[in-house]
Amino acid sequence: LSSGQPESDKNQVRVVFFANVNHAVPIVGLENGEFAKELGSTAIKTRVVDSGPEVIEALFTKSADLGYLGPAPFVIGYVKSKTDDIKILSGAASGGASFVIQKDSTISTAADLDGKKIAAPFVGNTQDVSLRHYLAEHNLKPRESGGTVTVYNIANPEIYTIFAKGDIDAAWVPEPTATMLVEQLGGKRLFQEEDTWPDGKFSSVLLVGRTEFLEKHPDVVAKWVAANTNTVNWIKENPDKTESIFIDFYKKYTGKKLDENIIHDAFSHIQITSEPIQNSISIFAERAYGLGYLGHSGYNLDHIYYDVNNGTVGGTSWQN
Amino acid sequence: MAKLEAKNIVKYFDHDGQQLRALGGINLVVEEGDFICLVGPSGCGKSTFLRIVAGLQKPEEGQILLDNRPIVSTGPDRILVFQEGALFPWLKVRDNVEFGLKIAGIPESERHEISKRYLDMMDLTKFANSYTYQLSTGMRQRVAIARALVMDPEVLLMDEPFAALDAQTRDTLLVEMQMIWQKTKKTIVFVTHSVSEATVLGNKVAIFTHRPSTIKKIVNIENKRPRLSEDDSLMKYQQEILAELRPEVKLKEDAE
Amino acid sequence: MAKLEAKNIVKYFDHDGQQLRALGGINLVVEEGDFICLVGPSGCGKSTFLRIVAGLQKPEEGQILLDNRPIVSTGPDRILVFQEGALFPWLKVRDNVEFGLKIAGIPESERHEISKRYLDMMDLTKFANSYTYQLSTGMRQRVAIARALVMDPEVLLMDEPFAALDAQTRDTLLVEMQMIWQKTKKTIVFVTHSVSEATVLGNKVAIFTHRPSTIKKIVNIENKRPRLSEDDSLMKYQQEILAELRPEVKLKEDAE
Amino acid sequence: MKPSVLAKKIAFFVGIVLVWQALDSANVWPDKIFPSPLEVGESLWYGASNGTLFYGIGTSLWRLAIGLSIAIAGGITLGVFMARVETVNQTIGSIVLGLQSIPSVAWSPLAIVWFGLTDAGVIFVTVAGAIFSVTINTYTGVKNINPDYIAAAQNMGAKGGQLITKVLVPAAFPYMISGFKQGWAFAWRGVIGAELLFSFLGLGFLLNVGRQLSDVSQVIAMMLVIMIIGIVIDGLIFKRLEDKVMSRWGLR
Amino acid sequence: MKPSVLAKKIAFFVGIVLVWQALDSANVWPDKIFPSPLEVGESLWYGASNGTLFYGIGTSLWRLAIGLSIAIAGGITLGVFMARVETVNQTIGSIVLGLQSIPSVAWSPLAIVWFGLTDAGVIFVTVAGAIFSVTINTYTGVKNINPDYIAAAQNMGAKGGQLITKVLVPAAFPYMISGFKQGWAFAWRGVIGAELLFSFLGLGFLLNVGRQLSDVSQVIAMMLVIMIIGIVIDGLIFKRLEDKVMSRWGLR
Ligand SMILES: Nc1ncnc2c1ncn2[C@@H]1O[C@H](COP(=O)(O)OP(=O)(O)OP(=O)(O)O)[C@@H](O)[C@H]1O
Ligand SMILES: Nc1ncnc2c1ncn2[C@@H]1O[C@H](COP(=O)(O)OP(=O)(O)OP(=O)(O)O)[C@@H](O)[C@H]1O
Ligand SMILES: [Mg+2]
Ligand SMILES: [Mg+2]
Repeated sequence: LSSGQPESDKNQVRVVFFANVNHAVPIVGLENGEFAKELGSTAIKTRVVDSGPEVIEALFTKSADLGYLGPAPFVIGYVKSKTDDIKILSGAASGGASFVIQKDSTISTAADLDGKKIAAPFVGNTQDVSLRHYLAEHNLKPRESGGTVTVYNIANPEIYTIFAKGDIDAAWVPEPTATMLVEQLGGKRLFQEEDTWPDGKFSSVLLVGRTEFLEKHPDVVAKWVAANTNTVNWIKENPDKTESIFIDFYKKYTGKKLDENIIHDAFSHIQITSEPIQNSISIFAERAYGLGYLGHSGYNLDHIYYDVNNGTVGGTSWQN
Repeated sequence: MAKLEAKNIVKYFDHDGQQLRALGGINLVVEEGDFICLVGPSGCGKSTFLRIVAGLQKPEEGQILLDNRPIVSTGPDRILVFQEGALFPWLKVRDNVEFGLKIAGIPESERHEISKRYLDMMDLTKFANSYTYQLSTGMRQRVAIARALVMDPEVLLMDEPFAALDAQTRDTLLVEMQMIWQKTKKTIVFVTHSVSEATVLGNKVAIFTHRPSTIKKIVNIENKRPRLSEDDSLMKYQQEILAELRPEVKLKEDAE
Repeated sequence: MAKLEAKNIVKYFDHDGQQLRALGGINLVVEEGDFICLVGPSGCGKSTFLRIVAGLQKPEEGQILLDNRPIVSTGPDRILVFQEGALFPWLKVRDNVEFGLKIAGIPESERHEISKRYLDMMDLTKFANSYTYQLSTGMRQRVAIARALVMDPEVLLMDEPFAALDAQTRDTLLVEMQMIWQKTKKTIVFVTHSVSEATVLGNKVAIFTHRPSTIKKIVNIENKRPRLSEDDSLMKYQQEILAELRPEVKLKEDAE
Repeated sequence: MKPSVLAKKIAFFVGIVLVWQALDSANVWPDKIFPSPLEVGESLWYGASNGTLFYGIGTSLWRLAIGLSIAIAGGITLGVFMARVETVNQTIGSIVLGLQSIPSVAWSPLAIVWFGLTDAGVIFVTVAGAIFSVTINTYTGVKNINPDYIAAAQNMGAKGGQLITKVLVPAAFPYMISGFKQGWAFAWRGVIGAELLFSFLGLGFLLNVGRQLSDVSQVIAMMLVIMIIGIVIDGLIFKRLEDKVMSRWGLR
Repeated sequence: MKPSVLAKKIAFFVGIVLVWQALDSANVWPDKIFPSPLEVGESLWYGASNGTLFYGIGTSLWRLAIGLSIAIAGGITLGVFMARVETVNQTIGSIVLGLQSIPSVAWSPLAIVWFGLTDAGVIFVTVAGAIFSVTINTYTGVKNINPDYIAAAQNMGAKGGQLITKVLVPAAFPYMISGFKQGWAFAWRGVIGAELLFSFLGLGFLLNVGRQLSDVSQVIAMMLVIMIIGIVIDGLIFKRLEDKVMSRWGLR
C-alpha cells in the first residue's frame, strides 16, 4: 500500500494548498519568491487541491511533505493517524468564512433553517464542522441523520453554481466564495463566522507537516516556517500587491479572471496571521468529536505541535 | 358450394437477390365440410399456400375466396395450426387455449366455459393449469388443435401438425382428428409430407408439383372412417399418389 | 511375449451415492503386435478399461503390466485416440500433430520432420496449416491418429474412433488402419460397438460381459488382409461374436 | 451445501478475519490506512445504532428502484420499436449502441448541470446507466422471437398494442431478463457513482464521508454494505427470476 | 451497408444536429444548460488544438491499458485456480462473486486512501472493476472444457504449468474473451469514474473540469469523446477478437 511514490529526498519539499484567498500565504510567498529564496537549493513542488481531506490524503500517502489546511480536517487527520503522523508548524490565516443567504431570503434566526438546503465545502471541512455544530446547537439535524436540513457538501465553485441557480437557501463558505455570492449573486451575509467565536477570532488555515519529514529535514522545515512568517508580514505591509498577486495566480490556475473589488472585499474579511489560535483548535476538536468525526472513544491532542526552534516534535502547545 | 377457392395464386420469394417462383398459379376448390390433404415435394410451397389462405402472406397474383368473397387479411374464420404448435410458453394450457377469445374481448366466465369444452374434448382437462414445457409433444399438439378449435373457424388450416410425433402418438391423433372432423363438420385443409397420413385423413388429397408449383391431381378417397394407417384398403390410393409424386421429387432433386 | 497384461481390473463409480461396479475383474493378455478389438454392450466399461490402461484413471483393484512392469501413470508408451478425436481447435493441424513432441521438448526442426512423415502417411500434408474446423470429420479422425502415431507409442489405444463417420469414410479408414498396423507393427487395442468393424480390424476380438464386466470370450481371426466390411468370410466370426453378445445386451436392457 | 463444504467456508471466513486482525495487530500498515475488522465492525454498529446506515440504504434503494423502473419501462419501449420498425433501428439504434458504452458516472456532470443536486439528478444517472442494456437486450429478444408466435397471434386476431403486450414482450422475456440483470448491475453502479459525486445522501454519500473524514473503517464498512446489497438483490431477485423464466420458457 | 440505409443514417444524424441547433437557437433552454452543437464542436476543436484533449485521451488509455492488463493476467490466474482447485473455489470463489458486485467507483475512496492521488490509485480502481469479470468467465470457461482435451494432453505428457498454458487457457479462451469484453467495459468505467473522483488528469478529469467550470459544452464534448473511444475499442478490438476466436474454435 501507498508504495510507488518516491520518498521525498533531501533536495525537495512537496507542498499542497488551496486556491482560496485564505491561503494567501503559500500563494503569495510562492509567487513572489519568498519561499524559494529562503529554501535555496531545495526544490519546491506544489499542488493545488480543493479540500482539507485531500491535503490529509496527500500527507498520509506520503505524496506531500507540508500542507495548508483548516483546523478541523487537521484535527480529524491527526486523530485518525493515531500515531502523531502530522503536526502543526504555524498558522496562516484567521477568520474568513461567512454564512450567506439568498437575496430574498426570510432566514433571520437559526430556527428558520428548519427544512432548508444549505451548502458547505466537504464533510469534515472547517466550515462544515462549524455549520453542523451550529445546527446541532439549535436542535436541528441534517437529513442523513433523520433530520430536516439538507446539507450539501460540495466544492466551492459548485456551491457558487447552485447558489446562482437558486437550488440552495444558504451557504457557509470561505473567501472569496462568500464575497462572490454577495457581490455577484446578490446574497446576504447573515453573519461572519468570527461572530460566533469567543474573542471574535478563530484559526482558519494552518501550516502542517508530516512528522517523518519533520524529523528527517528539520533544517528545511525551519526555513519554510521562517519564510511563512516573513510572508505573513509582507502581506500585512503590501495589501494591494497581495491582491493583484492573488488575482494573477487565480487566472493562471483556473483561467478565470476575478473581480478586483471582490478580492479586495474578501481580504477585508480575513486576518493573515502566523498564530494558530490554539484555543480555537481545541474547540474545533470538541465540535468535531461531538459530530462523530473523531470516532467515538475519546481523543487526545497532546502532541499536535512541532517546535521549530528546537527541531523537536511533540509539543503540547505552539511556541514560536 | 365452394367454401374456399384459390384462384391462380402466384407467389415469388427473394433469394439472394434472385426471384424464386414458389407458387406458379394454384387453383383449388374446397367444398364445405371437405377434409382435404395437400402433399408435394419438400419446398414446393405447401406452407406458403396455407399462409396465404390464412392471410399471413400476400400472393403476387390471384386471390383466395371464402364463401365467394375475397379475403383481405387474417381472420378468425381461418385458423392455422403450426407444425411445432407455436404454443406460447409463457401461458398456461388454459390461457393458451383461450388466447384468441381474450383478444376478441370475450368475458372470462364465457371464455372458461368454451375452453373447458375443448380441453375436455382433447382430454386435457387435468393439464389446464400446466405450462407447455410440462407436456409431452403429443399433448402439446392437442393443445394447439384445441386453441384453433375454440376460435370456431370456418376453415381449419393445419401445417404438418403431426410431423414431430412418434408413431404411437401419431396414430392416436390420426383417429382423434377424424373424430373431431366428424363431430365439428369443419372444413379442414391439412398439409403433410406423409402419403399414408394423407390417405387416412383426407376425403380428398391434392398433389402439388415441384416449384413453381401447381395442383397436379386431386384423389378422392371415400373409405369409411375411422381409418387406420395399416388399413390395406388405403394402399391403392397411396400407390396412386406416390406414382404422381415421384417424378416431382426427382425434379426437385435434380434442381438441387 | 505379453506386451500388455490386465490383471483382475476392478473399477467402481459413484452414482448418486450408490456404488456402481463397472469393471468386475478384467483379465486380458495382449501380445506384442496384436490388433485386439474390444466389443461389449453399451455402458459395460470398455472406455473405462481403455482409460485405465492409458493411466488416466486408477482401478480400485488389480494392475496393468506393460512389458511385465506395472504402470503407474500416463505415459507416452500408451497413447489414446478419443472417439471425437479431442483435437485442439486452437492449433493448426501440424501443431496438433506435434503437440506431444513439443511437450517432450523436441526441437522444432526435428518436430517438423516427424510430423511431416505422419501427415504424409495420413494424406494430410495439404492441410498442415488448416485449423480443425476447416476439416471434414474423417480428416479430423486421421489427424487424431497421426497425433497419436507421432508419439511412437508401444501400445495404441483407440476408443470408437470411427463411430461418428459416414459409411464411405469409415470404409476408407478401415483399410488405412490395417495398412498402418502392418507398416508400423504397433500393438493396438481398439474399442468399437460395431461387430463388423471388429472383425475387419482385429486379429483378436475380446467380448465384454454386461456390468460388472469381465472378458467373456476371445475370438481369433486369421483371415488375410486387407479385409473389407463386405467380405463374406468374416460372416461366421460376426455371427459367433453376436451370439455371445446378444444375452449381454439383453441383460443390460433388463437392468434398465 | 454439504456440511464439509460449509465447514470449509466458515473456517475460511473466520480465517480471513483472524489474519486481517493479526495483520492489523502486527502493525504492518498503519491503522489510518488499514483498519482492523473490529474497527470496521464498530463503524457498522455505530451507523446502525444511530440510524444513518439504514437511512442511507433506504435512500439508495429508493433511487435504485425508481431509476431501474424507468430504465426498464423505457428500455422495453425503445427496444420493441427498434426491433419492429426498421427505420428506428437504422437511426436511433446506432446511437443506442454508442450511448451504451458511456460509463454511467460520466453522465453525472451533465446530470448536475441539468437537474442540480437533487434526487432527480441521481435518478437520471441511474436511468442513463441502465436503460441501454435493457433496450439492447429487448431488441435482441424481439428479433429472436419465433416468427410462428407472431403469425399465430395475428391469425387469432392480435394486432397493435395487444400484439406488443400479449406476445412480443412475453416472448422476448428470457432475453429481457438478461437485460434487467445487466441493467440492474449498471443501475446500482450508477446510483453509487452519482451519490459519490453528488455527495448527496445515500450509501455513496456515506462512502464519501468516510473518505473525507479519512475514516477507512467507514469506507470499508460501506463497501461491505454495498457488496452485500448487491449479492442479495442479484441472488434473491434476478437469479431467481432468471431461473424461473428459463425453465418456464423451456430453455433449460 | 446498403446505400439507402447509409443515406438514411446520414440524414438522421444531420437531422439530429440540425434539430439540436434549432432547439438552441429557439432558446428553449439557456446556453449554459444546453449548448449548441457548434459550441460543443468549438470545445472539441479548442481541446484538440492546444493538445489537452490528446493528452487526456492518452492518459486515460494508458491507465486503461495497464489496468486491464493486470486485471486480465490476475483474473486468468485466479480463475484457473478456482476451477482446478476445489478448495480455492469454495473459499475465495465466494468472495469473488461478492466483490464483483461492488461498483468500481466504490473502490475509489479506498484507492485514494491507499495510493493517494496517483496513477496507481486510478489503476487500482480499474483493476478492481475489471478483474472479477475476467476471473468469473475464466472459471466458467475452464469448468466447461471438454474433459477429453485435458485427458488427451495429459496422455501426451502435459502436466502442471504446461497443462495450464498449453491446454486450459487456450481451451477456455472463448469464454475468457467474453470476460475480456466485460472486463474492458468495466475497466473503462473504472478509469473514467476514478478520474472524475480523483480529478487527476485524463478524460474523466477533463469532464470534471467542464463540470466545475459549469462549461456544459466541454462536458458534452468529453462525453462524445468517451463514447467514441468506447465504440472504437469495442468494435475494433473486442468484437473482432470474439468473432475470430468463435469461428476458429468452431463455435459459430
Ligand atoms: N419468407 C421466405 N423468404 C424467402 N423464401 C421463402 C420464404 N418462405 C418460403 N420460402 C421459399 O419458398 C419455397 C416454398 O417454401 P415452403 O415452406 O412453402 O415449402 P413447403 O412445401 O412447406 O416445404 P416443406 O415440405 O419442406 O415444409 C421454398 O423454396 C422456400 O425456400
Ligand atoms: N466418470 C464417471 N463417473 C461415474 N460413472 C462413470 C464415469 N465414467 C463411466 N461411468 C459409468 O461406468 C459405466 C461404464 O462406462 P464406459 O463409458 O466405460 O462404458 P462403455 O463400455 O465405453 O460404453 P459405450 O459403449 O456406451 O461407450 C457406465 O455405466 C457409466 O455410467
Ligand atoms: Mg412446410
Ligand atoms: Mg465408451
